[in-house]
Amino acid sequence: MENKEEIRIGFYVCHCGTNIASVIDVASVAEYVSTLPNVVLAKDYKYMCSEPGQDLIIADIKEHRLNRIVVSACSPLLHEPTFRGAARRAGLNPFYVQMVNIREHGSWVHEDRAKATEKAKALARGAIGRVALHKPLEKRRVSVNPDVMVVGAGIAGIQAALTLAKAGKRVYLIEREPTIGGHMAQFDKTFPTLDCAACILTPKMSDVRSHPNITLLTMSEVEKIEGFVGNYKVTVKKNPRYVDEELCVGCLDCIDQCVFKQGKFADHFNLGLSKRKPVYIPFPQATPKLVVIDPKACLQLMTGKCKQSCVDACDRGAIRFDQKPEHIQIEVGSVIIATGYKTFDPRRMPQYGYGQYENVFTSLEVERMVTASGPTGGHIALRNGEKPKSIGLIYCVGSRDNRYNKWCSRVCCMTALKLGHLVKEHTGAEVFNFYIDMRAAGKGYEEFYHKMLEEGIHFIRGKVAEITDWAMTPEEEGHLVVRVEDTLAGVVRRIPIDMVVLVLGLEPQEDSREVQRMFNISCSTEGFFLEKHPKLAPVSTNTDGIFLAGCCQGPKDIPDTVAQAGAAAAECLALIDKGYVEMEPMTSFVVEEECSGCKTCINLCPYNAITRDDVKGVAVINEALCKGCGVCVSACPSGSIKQNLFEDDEIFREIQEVLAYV
Amino acid sequence: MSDKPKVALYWCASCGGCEESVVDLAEDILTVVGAVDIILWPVAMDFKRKSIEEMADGEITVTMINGAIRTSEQEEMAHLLRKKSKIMVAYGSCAHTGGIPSLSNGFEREQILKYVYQEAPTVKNPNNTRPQTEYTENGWTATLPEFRNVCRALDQVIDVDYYIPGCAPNPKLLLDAVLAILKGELPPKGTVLAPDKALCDGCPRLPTKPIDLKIGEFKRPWQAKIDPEVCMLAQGFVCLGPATRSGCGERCIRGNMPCTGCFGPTSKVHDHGAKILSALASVVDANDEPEIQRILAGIPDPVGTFYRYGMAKSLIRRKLSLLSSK
Amino acid sequence: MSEQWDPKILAIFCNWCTYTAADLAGVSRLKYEPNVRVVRVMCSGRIDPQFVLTAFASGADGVLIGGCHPGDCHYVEGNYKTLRRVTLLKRMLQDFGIEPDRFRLEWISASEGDRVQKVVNDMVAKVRALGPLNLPGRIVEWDKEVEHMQSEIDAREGVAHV
Amino acid sequence: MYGIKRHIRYDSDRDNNFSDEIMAVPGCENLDHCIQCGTCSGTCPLSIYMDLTPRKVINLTRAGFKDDVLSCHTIWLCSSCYACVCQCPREIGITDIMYALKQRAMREGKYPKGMPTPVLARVFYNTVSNRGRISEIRLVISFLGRAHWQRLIGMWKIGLNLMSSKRFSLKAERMDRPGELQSVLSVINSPNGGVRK
Amino acid sequence: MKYSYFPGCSLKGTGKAYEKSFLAVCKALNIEINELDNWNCCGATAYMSVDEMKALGLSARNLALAEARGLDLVAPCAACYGILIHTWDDMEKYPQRGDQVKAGLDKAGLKYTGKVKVRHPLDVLCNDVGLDKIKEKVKRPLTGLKLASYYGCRILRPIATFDNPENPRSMDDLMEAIGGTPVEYPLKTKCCSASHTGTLPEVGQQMSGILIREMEKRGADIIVTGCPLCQFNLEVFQEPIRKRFPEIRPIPVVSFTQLIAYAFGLGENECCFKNHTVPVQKVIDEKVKPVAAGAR
Repeated sequence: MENKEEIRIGFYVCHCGTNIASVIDVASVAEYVSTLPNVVLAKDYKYMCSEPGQDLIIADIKEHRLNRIVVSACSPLLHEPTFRGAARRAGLNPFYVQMVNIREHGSWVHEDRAKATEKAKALARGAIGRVALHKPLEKRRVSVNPDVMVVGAGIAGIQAALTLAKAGKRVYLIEREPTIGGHMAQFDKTFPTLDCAACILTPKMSDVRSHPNITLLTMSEVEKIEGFVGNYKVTVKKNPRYVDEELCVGCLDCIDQCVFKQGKFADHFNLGLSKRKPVYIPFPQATPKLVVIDPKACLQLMTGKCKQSCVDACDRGAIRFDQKPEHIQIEVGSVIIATGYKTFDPRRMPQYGYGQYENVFTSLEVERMVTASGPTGGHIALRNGEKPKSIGLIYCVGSRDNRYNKWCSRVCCMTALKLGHLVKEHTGAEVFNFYIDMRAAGKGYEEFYHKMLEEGIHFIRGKVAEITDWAMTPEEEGHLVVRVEDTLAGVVRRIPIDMVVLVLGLEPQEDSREVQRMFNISCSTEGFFLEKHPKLAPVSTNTDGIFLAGCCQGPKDIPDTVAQAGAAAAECLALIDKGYVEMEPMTSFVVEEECSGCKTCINLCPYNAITRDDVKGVAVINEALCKGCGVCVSACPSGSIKQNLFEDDEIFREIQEVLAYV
Repeated sequence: MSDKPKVALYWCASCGGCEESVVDLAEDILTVVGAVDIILWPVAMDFKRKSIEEMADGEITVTMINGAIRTSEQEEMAHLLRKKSKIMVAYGSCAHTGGIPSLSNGFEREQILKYVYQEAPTVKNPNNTRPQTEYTENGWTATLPEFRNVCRALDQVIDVDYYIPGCAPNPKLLLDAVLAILKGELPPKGTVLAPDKALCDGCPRLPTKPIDLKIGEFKRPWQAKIDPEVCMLAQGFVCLGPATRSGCGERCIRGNMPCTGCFGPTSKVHDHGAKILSALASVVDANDEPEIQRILAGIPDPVGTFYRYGMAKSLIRRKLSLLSSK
Repeated sequence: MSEQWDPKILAIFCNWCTYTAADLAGVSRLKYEPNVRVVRVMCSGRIDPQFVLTAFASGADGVLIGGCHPGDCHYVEGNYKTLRRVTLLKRMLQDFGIEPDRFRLEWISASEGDRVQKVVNDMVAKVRALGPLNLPGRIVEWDKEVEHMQSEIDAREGVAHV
Repeated sequence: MYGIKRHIRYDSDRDNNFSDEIMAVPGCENLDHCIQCGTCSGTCPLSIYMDLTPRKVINLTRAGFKDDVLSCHTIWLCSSCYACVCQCPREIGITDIMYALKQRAMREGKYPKGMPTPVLARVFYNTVSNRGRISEIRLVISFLGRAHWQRLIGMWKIGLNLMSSKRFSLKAERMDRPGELQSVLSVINSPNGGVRK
Repeated sequence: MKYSYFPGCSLKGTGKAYEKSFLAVCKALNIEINELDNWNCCGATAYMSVDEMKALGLSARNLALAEARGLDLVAPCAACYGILIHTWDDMEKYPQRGDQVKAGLDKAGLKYTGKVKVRHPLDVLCNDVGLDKIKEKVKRPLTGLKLASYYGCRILRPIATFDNPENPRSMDDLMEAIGGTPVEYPLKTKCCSASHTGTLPEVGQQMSGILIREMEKRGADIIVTGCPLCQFNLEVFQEPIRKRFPEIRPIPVVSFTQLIAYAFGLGENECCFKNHTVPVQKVIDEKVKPVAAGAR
């Protein structure tokens, strides 16, 4: 077909101000290209991407009946859409446009004018040869499934889910714990306003539970996701709770009746500060308010031998020892990942003696202790039950340290200030803050810091070197001793302390790598998920239709998290309201009359887009699933698969021509 | 002198298998002989070059040359016959893609002669005699063809109109070709006169090939017993079927041997070896380099395996380091 | 030609990692040798060994392939297929007498502009040391031995018909 | 008068190349990574005796206040126990920096007067260079002889103890063939400073 | 088992008890020990403070000597051990520097490629020999003897090759293996400032005093070291130290190999308990509970 029509190529080389012209002799490039076959005209112009630059192309297409355009300028990743747009406006199929990258790959990386110009000519020749073979292509429109999946039901996931639900969209909220709420549910108060975390979080939690548009899946993890923006197919694995979620009303009778008369197993929610039974509810406001049975503790589930008093206790017969993991299929158009963070393991820093000295605690443990509904009923106590007279808060534990985590965890300074205030309030103890740099950048944060100063809390600027239990002086006897340089005073100090609180840094979740792979998004070296652009696309990822919210993208406090969650929800809504997505046409297709049905390609497709038509005995590619990587094309042993815009002949030609220029 | 179309059959660097395939026409040969005058067929009948030279240009309707071009004489005859023939057909793998003889492009001319005339275990040649292109004794001069540096496919020496692939070609292809020519139903010049689909298309074992084939070990036919029912690749035997043009009637497969690629690639493929390499490597069952290398070590001689019949027509054509000395 | 010969290297880069990295090298103004001519494909998995042979047959002195790091392929696992093909192709090219340094596979992520610079300069240096491959030129050389025959025959024929 | 000193530092007190010169010494590259957290001072068992805490030494060096650091006691109090190096969150070779500063101080003769450690170092250096080995007792005696002979007397009791425990020996340890060592050292001309002639 | 052996100056001088007992223990475990021929001082910290390059050359020469033998090099003196490892590491990290040093060695006909491994006796006994083999050899278990194992600075810093620098175990394990009872205390790897006792007594003695006091507080009857300098420092200056810390009572300080030698049932010539200013045997006799006959 296209070899019948006469090929008429217009070539344009851009000066890009002086960006290109200063290194590459654009005029001579144009002159050379004008001598190549099928080239009707070759021009150079100051700014091709500018309005007049594009108009120049449009005018030429009309006047000179051009049917192919080659623009030699910057990277196609930058301006290909621009020039394709111009072609479309001139009534030419946008895919008849080919770009040559002589800026990023030319003038910016080379100094030798002659050689850079030579290279530009060679690349141009490649494009001229290639574009002659181009075929007209159309972007496909695929409708967007308006349902959204939110992975992780901490404050980020909750906020995103509620926003979407309010907008009338169906949301699948996936949480792997028995309850939603995440870390925030463990907090007592929130800085800088000191309003209680529960008071602001639990209403949102029950909204989630009651909202008709939200399908809440707890104890669940995403197992598999396939498809593409607007049309994702997800498999969710729901682990057994051993309690029928429909029948259980959270009366907790089963817990009272459990054969274990009192708690025996470390309560994770309280970081082991309290004990629970095999059948338990994570915390009073847990949502959904359902009990859960721990298969690693329950006699029945471990040994099969138990008188199952819990079963008798439940008049609704909700206990289900026979529950097996379920695999639930859901289909959504977009996904918000809000998988949160984990705290640094202080055992990695033996110099702070966590796990060695019993009165060294973590910030999270103290959060639980100060909570009225917490394991100690709001009492701050040493392990022996006594009230501490002096408390030291150590900042940056695991953060800003090349040996552990390089990054600043952003929330620790404020967390420590808050805890400092709370413990002082609860115990009246002398409170010491050991910080490296006070980072109270946030609305009302600096003021909060000042308030703490006025409350008489001590601030010592210096990273604590070690915590030991040996006494230099009599008053140190029987205390932990913090050795630190008071860097502002310039003296080394030994300070006896009853209770040391390690303010832990934030880290990516253990399994962030797997999550990254599964959703085909990018990860920074640390393991935090990578946004598409740090400033201009902060909640998007490299994979369309998958967005980020909260600490899985990097440490941040609650206000920032909530804001980001809203932004992610908005991105989904934008996608949904548009109603469709345009798919690049660079998909592959099988030439049936040439395919021998040898099956080589089928299993190579990462998206299962290739199937075999056993009637015709040929391979068939599902255009909707094909993402256009072309791996099947290069594998096809008989050359019977083609990829739009990257057909063998087009690439062969480009290679030959690019090299033909001596 | 009848007015039946004249047909010439000639052989160059070949084993004679192609001639056999003509004989294999069996009774069909009568159809052919009935329809044409075979004016040249060295293997079967006497002839003089002079008589060809005396013919008018284009007098022969169709000439089928089998065998690769290695000597000056083969080259000369090829040119001569081209001159006298309307249609030139490259017959069989050697003429089509260089065939087995062109595997010698992996060696220097000198290496070959040295081996053949001196080193081969069966050779006794105390004074290292070598054939010479000219030898004069008491006034008489005997000449021998020159042995070229490179082994070539027919179309690398003369202009070829059609190709009949195979080592040896399937007689049916020959018959169809002749009949087509007689009827004057000719496809465009340069066509390979065989189906343009790969061998798997007609392979009786295709159903036994799993769609999620992953190869964890490559075997060679002598290394294990071949299951006569199951797809060769599924058993780990290197089979070039997926990348090789069909039309042979899958004779090797039916003889329980993997395809070795004698029909050459399909029309869309530029380099037979590279393509099958790509297909086979793609299904290697490993992601880490050492393991990949271990598995691929099962293909010890990629060039010999993937270009067994086509080194002359490969994109690289010849082992290069040889020439870098030149 | 070999007077002021300078290597011609064909590079085939994947769109998402290595091509982007090359753009980054540009944006960061990292200078490197101008001998590389880049062809862009969406994924290194699209790279057909035929492309590599074609490049050599068309006069390339070296071929450089760039893809995403294993595990980071934008198309999940295209680069693993590349790795498998390249592994065998490398060996085959050696059997064809093409030096290993003329064919190279590199994993370069979008953020590694400096690696593009390093790799290109390093490869150019190595290939320069090897000297020209010049396959097209060699083929012309080889075919010299079969140039004359046609004319000889014509000549002889001519005589015969007088 | 009243021992009042000015503590202000004028820019003219700085040596602009100093920090670069120190950072050029292998092991000292990371000098400029310091975030002044004070872990080094906190970790250092001897910091309690130092006129400048190690953290200050790092910052003064970085800022180019050469005279302050070369004449301070700190660098000579460092017993190179490497505790700071192991704890530094920025992985700075503090001990190596101390060495570099000591060598520099030796070369420029800037070390604090009356500070015995440099003297011992010199004695040690010469003994080893000549004999290839040292004998602790002799070393201490000859050092004290040079630095504080009066203290020798104070140590008679220790001497006696040593004798009674048969550990007091004045035998001069030396290599069998010191020449072999000297030939090695003769070739090595230090980029990081040698003894000041 | 075979090793090259670098005694260093101290083990030939004030630390001869350490050397004798070390060699004896090796003999008992039939470990072959070959002292380097014509070795030289490791350079120690003092040399380093004057000329780092020559210091490197100094200790690199010893490594080269060992390399020629092709055996691991055992250096019982923590200071020597630390310096030798530091040198090895430096030569790896800074090749340009290494080359200069190599040139020097070359002149003396020595080769340095960096393949020699430097080992401390603690490492050898714990990891090459193994605690079980040690236990077998015990004839006189130190049952009831409370000891403070003191590692000091350089055995595990800055490069820890065989034990956890934050909370080392190797010496404690060994002492347990021979029946002793190690006491826990947080200063196991704190510096004793041996390098200052000669020059700045007030400093050195204060540091050592703190250590001794804490060890005694935790109930130690005896102090065990893996470094001749620490040993010397902690023992010989106890009298002046007590002027600062009256609460300190005299406590014997020995090298860990001496106690092993004793547990193995070796004699005074090997244990060298007499080479001490604070009597050792006395404490052992008081504290060690005699084992019931036939128990071993």
